[in-house]
Amino acid sequence: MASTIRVRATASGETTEVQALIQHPMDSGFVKDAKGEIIPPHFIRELTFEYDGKSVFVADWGAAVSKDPYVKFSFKGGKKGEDLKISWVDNQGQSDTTTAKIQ
Amino acid sequence: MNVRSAIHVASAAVFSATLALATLALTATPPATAADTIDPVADAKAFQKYFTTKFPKLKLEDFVNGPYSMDEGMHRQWEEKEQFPPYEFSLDMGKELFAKPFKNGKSFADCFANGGIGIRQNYPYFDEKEGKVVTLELALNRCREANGEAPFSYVKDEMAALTAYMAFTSRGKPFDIKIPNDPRALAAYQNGKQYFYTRRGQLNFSCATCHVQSPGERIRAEVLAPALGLLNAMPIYRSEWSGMGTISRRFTTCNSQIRGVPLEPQADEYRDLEYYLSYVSNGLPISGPGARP
Amino acid sequence: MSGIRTSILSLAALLQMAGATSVLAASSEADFKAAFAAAEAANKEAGALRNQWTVTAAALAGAKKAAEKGDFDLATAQSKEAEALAKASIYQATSEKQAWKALEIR
Amino acid sequence: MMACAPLEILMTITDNGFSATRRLILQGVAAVALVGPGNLGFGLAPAFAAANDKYPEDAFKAKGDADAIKALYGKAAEPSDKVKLDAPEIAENGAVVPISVSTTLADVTSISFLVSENPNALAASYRIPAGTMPSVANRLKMAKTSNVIAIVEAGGKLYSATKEVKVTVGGCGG
Repeated sequence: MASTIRVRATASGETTEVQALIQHPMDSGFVKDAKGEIIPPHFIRELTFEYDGKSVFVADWGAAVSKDPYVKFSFKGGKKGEDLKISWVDNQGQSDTTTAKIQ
Repeated sequence: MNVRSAIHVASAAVFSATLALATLALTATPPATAADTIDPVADAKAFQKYFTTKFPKLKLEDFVNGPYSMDEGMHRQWEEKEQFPPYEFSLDMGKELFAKPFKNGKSFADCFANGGIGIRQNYPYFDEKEGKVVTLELALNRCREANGEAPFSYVKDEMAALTAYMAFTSRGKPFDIKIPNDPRALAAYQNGKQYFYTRRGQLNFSCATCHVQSPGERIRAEVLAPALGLLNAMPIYRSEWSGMGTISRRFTTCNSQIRGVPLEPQADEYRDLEYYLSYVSNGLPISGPGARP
Repeated sequence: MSGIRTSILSLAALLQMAGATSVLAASSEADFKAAFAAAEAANKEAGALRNQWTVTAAALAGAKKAAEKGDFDLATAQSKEAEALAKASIYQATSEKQAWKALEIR
Repeated sequence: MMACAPLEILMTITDNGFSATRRLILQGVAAVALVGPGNLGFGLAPAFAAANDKYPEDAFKAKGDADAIKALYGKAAEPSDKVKLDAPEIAENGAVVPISVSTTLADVTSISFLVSENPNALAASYRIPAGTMPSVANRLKMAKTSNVIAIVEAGGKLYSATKEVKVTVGGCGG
């Protein structure tokens, strides 16, 4: 199965812009399903971006982040062809990680 | 309405002046004759003219962006979403599903012209053997059944993913819906047009009430899309559904919103409605899959 | 245009009439059964015209639930309302057979 | 947020939920990098600095925005026009509201977004190591019309920008 993480990292000049879209329901715990039962909270708590072994961005998320969450940031450094490691953990202990090449 | 149809009649070069005068007299009463002669070409021209006059600043292809061409604030939110659109996952799933062979070794590519790539703009078409309109969603499920596979739900993820992928391969190609020289095709077109303009549900709305009379206006948070180009972006990822939606899903939910009981997906009325709506948007580019509020 | 106005007026009158009848004397199970059958028949006819309303189905369901609880006043009233809604949806379908042309872009 | 056909939106909670295979890679999630040297010089208030490695549990549980900011940073923020908050005037839909912030302030170590009227005000908090630009874009959920507050922690002080975003359901009543 493809990774749940889609990343676009593009280096321009000495900064690298990173966009990520993650496949995750991000259930807030406030919504009921068709049978009227509450859907338990199920959302990504922490999303980490690492470049050259160093963390360049860490997201602490709550239940109010949209489904299939998206985030965009940029950091100094990062060269074409280098690796950017992305991993997340959610409140049910699930996680995923992927490595993307900087374009 | 009477003024507009009079102008329409006058601009029809073919009619002689006397005939124009005669129909002018008729326009006071409900124009029974004009509506009975089914003339899709004239309809499409009048349909597109109505919207380009109502929104002079928009180029023809802008209409395929629905509400986002109607409101600057919405347009900015759309641009942000399009940077990394939420339908990305459905598109990938559709590509995978489309290539996955059936148990008998065949795959969707064997059911469609050109392997199913870049053909979405020709759907729906009128099948002269069956004497009915065949939509893309119907053709996909028929392909599955012909190869011994269970059909997909018309309103759920797999069908949305498949149609998303096929639409994606046709992006930019103009709608090219044909009406063959067959009275049944003309009747299907007319039936779709009638459905589009017929008021239904306790709210007593027709599709035209919202998408012809008041595109650009708001119903609470939503801005109404113009009917021209209404299906070009299908299937759509709607924030409201936080999920993908096929044409079948959109038709059935629109019905229930105005408190009309929806027909079953791919009912003849819906197939004819899609035929009419696609035909009058001929020439406008396919932009699916789309993101919508 | 005048055709439209009369159709809307008669639609409203129809609904008015339904409201009045529900105030009558207490209803028995037999009254409920008759009213419910009439409502279902009308809704079936609307179905044949491919033009049922979701609120009709809701009223029918409400009537059935009230009957199960033995509250035949409510059940009969809701059945009558369902019948009126079904009749209105039939009226809508028949009148729209011609009325749709008024909105058509030509 | 009840959509036009309430049952319809709830039906969309597909049963397969999140079906990707779950690669349980339990790594040290805690970021190994030390917080940028610039920050150390300010006599860090260890318990509260958002730049530490712990997930701000109680901040996300706090109800109001003031409590959440206190739990997260331990100090109040002052509005500053150097914090540029970009959010729509009328959200096209409460489920996906594009919100972003950027700032010209220096030594930014943390950026957070709060939606005052949400059940829990804190929506997202980002740790910005040295060398990362002080600008973030994301998509948040909003229960109803509310103030959206962006907080930037720069040089140990808190700056904020606030904007009201109108949110209502779409459709015609269902």
